[in-house]
Amino acid sequence: MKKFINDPNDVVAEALAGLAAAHPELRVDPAERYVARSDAPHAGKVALVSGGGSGHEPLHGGFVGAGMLDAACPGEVFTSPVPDQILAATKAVDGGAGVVHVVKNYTGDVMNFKMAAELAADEGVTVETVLVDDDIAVQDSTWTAGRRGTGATLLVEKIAGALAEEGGKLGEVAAIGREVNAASASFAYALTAGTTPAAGRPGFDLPDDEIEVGVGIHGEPGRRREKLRPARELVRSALDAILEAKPIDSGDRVIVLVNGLGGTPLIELYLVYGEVATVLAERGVEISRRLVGNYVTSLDMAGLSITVTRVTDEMLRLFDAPVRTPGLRWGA
Amino acid sequence: MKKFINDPNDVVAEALAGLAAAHPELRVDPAERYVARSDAPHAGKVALVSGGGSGHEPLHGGFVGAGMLDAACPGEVFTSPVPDQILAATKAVDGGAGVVHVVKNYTGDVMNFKMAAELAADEGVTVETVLVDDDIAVQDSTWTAGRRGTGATLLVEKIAGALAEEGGKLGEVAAIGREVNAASASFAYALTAGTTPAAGRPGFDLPDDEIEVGVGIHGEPGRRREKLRPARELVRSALDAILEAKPIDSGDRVIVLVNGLGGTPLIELYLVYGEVATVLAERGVEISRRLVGNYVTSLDMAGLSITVTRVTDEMLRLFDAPVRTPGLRWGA
Amino acid sequence: MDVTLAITWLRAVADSVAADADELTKLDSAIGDGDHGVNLRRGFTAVTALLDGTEFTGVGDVFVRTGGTLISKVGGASGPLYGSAFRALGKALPPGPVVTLPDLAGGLRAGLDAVSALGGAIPGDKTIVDAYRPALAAFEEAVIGGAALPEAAAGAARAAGDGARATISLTARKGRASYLGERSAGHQDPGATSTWLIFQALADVTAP
Amino acid sequence: MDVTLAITWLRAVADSVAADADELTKLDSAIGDGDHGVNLRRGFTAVTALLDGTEFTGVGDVFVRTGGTLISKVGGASGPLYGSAFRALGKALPPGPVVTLPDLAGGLRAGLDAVSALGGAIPGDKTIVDAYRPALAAFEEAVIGGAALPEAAAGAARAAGDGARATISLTARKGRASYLGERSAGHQDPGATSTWLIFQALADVTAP
Ligand SMILES: Nc1ncnc2c1ncn2[C@@H]1O[C@H](COP(=O)(O)OP(=O)(O)O)[C@@H](O)[C@H]1O
Ligand SMILES: Nc1ncnc2c1ncn2[C@@H]1O[C@H](COP(=O)(O)OP(=O)(O)O)[C@@H](O)[C@H]1O
Ligand SMILES: [Mg+2]
Ligand SMILES: [Mg+2]
Ligand SMILES: [Mg+2]
Ligand SMILES: [Mg+2]
Repeated sequence: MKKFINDPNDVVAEALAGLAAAHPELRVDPAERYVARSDAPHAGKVALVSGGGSGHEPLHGGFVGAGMLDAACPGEVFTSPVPDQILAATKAVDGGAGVVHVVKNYTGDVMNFKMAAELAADEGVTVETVLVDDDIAVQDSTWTAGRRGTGATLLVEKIAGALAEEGGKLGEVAAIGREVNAASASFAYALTAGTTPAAGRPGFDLPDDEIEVGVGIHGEPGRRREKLRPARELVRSALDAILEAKPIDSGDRVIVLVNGLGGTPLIELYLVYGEVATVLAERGVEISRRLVGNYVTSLDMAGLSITVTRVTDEMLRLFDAPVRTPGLRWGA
Repeated sequence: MKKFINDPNDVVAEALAGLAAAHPELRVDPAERYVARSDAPHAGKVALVSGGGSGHEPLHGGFVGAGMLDAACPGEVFTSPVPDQILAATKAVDGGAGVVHVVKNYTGDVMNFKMAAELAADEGVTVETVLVDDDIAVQDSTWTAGRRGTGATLLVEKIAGALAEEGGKLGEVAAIGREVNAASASFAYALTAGTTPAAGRPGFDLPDDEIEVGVGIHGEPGRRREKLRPARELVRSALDAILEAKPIDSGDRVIVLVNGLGGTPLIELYLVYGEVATVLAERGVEISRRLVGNYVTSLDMAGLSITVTRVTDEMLRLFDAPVRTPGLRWGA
Repeated sequence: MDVTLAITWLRAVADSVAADADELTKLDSAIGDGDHGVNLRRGFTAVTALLDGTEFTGVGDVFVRTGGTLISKVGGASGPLYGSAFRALGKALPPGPVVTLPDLAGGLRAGLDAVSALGGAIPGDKTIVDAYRPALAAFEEAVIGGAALPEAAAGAARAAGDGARATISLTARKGRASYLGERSAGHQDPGATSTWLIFQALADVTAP
Repeated sequence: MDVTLAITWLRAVADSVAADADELTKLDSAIGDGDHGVNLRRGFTAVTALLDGTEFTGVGDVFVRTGGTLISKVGGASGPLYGSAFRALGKALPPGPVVTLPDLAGGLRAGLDAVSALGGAIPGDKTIVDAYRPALAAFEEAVIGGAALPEAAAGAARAAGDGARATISLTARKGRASYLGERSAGHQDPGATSTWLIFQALADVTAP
């Protein structure tokens, strides 16, 4: 394993120190392990808190700031944060109007956030949880852990964050977050696995001509392997799956996220976005907004995910609202 | 080679098509192969044109927009653009006040831009050229091609672009670009080589425990190989070299760029920035601004570069000025 | 079981988790995200520090604090699950420095109930439950049959091992491995394996 | 040399560049950025299209347009250098469909001058110049000695090959390989190698 680190055990702590040094506008609590807007709490404002394993940067710490998250709790690499951490962040940013937890649907994240929410309730903080489960590569079923949360997390955090910023009530902020999630579908491909500092070797091995189809952002293997195909075919397959899984039809407007998983160059992401635009145009789906870049990553995994979110006027308005975070910034 | 592409020969053209689809605020000319602000030319405004081989995205196409470049000319992967292309872009954005060419110091780039500037002069467009040569890993000498242009290109484009935006004259815009370059020094490490679509295999092979020291952004091998060391030591060596090469002393203010070369996760870049901040604090150098991310890349190379630019008040003011491009955006 | 034995058991778990961390991580890499070994090692290292530095008021207290430490340090799925299990075990025990074998059996049952309540897994889902449940059944049966702790613990460890190995053929329906669907079959569940380690440690430290 | 021979030569260059593109790229990967073969193949593919679709007014016209095409299509360092060389060669030739051997020698010298003027390289810098200059010297010597084109071309090709091989021991001072400093020694220069291919093609198409 070759990485720019010191000791594998110190990666998260040292990266947090770097984040703190790089962003004076953030408050990083190294002991409690959370990243907060330094101007939080805002009295009367609903606060958004998210978190999850590290290794997905800029998610979540890079999305803390005006118009998006009030705090983020980074766990160890690919490991959900612990309840104490989430509780500390929740209390630190609560402005009395309640806190929305944005939680990606992984067993560990769900349980740790649930425990934290219960502890917060004991201390008088009302928490609403928005569960993100957009990864339609995973079969949905009440008998399983359900679908994973991936790219849509960014859109939930942006849109719900904007509503909170303009004074939305706890129930409204949570509701629009859930709506965005329900209207979103994602699908990912990996060309290589990422390497966690602790494991020191790639999470899985892929032959030189094969890809993981439907891979997860923690290097969870996908549902199957395939021979590598041209980008245009991969995009078509992914969009077929997405449009089948969600009711996105001709005439609908969408936000598209073409998201790199960490090791894929931007030139490929743009090429893929071009293919997405072609296919969606054929289907009569209008791309109202789009993001192309590395937003929800999986360490150094070469791969990408495509997220499509069917949007309303209100969602678009909130998406366009100013945001000022290390990882996403406009209008400010 | 596994990449999200169709045919290796079409990568640049198809990525440009994707860029065009993703950014309606840019005008992409697929035949002439340039990317321009769609509101260019601005009468009376000095225009900035840059370009170079593709594979360094977001450089340069991602830095086209208000407050930065007026146009960018992407060549083939790692191959400088041709004079026709540069001439077409230059003419397309010239607002009558002259055009500044920002050229990274590579023999091919220098010659192709020089030819384009001569052709432009023939057509009555005045061109000033700012040569960027910040990579101090390369020995400087009048007998060689000199130093390469790398990370400082971003700062030259941002700061000179801001001055052009607020009405700076041709000579002034070029002058501040040259000042920024003169005040900048960069140093890069690679853990792996990038793979060009055409070659289909990594540009060099590195043993599992070795790094290239002083690598270039086209996968030019560095000046030597070393065993991998902890990030903290690599940062110290790079900063020693940088501070020795440029007169940056205690009490000086700097902008720091910790730049990923494409395959290095953000968590490592932040960790490295933390080390940079520690070392510069020890030396009494004040980091006034910083950027941490993938800005000047080398396809999927795992590696990073550190750029330090000693700044004046004027440079800081221009750095802070609004910018609205796909790759860099604030205040707008 | 007295406080000293409880501590001895937990130290043995810490040792065995540290020794097998790579193996657990390898199992988790195959059908999960490759952190189970590191997660538990981090957690039980913290438990060891807790055991070193704390005066406990009773056996229950040892387990309650152990559970709390695991919840605070492990993260992921296994942190809340094991943490809640140990907390429930500790809370179910009567106060005081010594508890009886039936007390312990009842506590272990409370631990399993906590895992089930929190994680919602049923037998056959390819989780911790698939080792824990047969281990508990063997333990209870031995206790009812009049066995002493060493024998009950040995039976529980055997049953946990059988249960863990039997997860190989299962298709996961809970936890991260469930995303793999049928591809999860053919691999032993990391959580069931660490549960086996926990029961094996109890058998080892009580073995005559 | 007449228009047909000029065209035949350039087609032979195109074929040989295409055949050896991987080899040139491999040389360029070692001390550069690995695109020299692809660059020249792209350029000479465009030259082939030019040759297919154009009525030329003379030998000089063939070379001038070839140079222009290379400048427009190749990019990198080699595009302007080879492009300027062919343009200079073409411009130095007298107008008309046939040129003499001394005309051609003078044109080739103009080409080398263009490379030197644009790139500033001197002999020993490990560049195109290190193959071109000895090739030109051999060509001129043969012409002065009264040799015919086939013989002059064969001598030039031999000298270019020797020059290219001699770049192996050189430390680059110009172009991308110069960044490597002393690590550039031990590798044959890609540009000198493609210059050899160009002269070899002339020898091949004129060989009796
Ligand atoms: N709902 C559940 N109930 C019981 N055990 C579970 C459940 N979900 C996951 N597990 C167990 O957790 C183990 C994985 O733990 P770990 O790797 O530490 O967490 P994560 O999956 O969050 O990375 C699995 O092997 C499985 O045995
Ligand atoms: N200043 C120069 N003068 C003559 N030849 C040069 C000069 N600089 C570079 N070259 C030649 O160009 C070759 C590289 O061409 P190419 O790979 O196409 O361009 P680039 O270096 O821009 O990638 C080198 O091998 C060298 O022979
Ligand atoms: Mg995990
Ligand atoms: Mg090149
Ligand atoms: Mg795991
Ligand atoms: Mg080259």
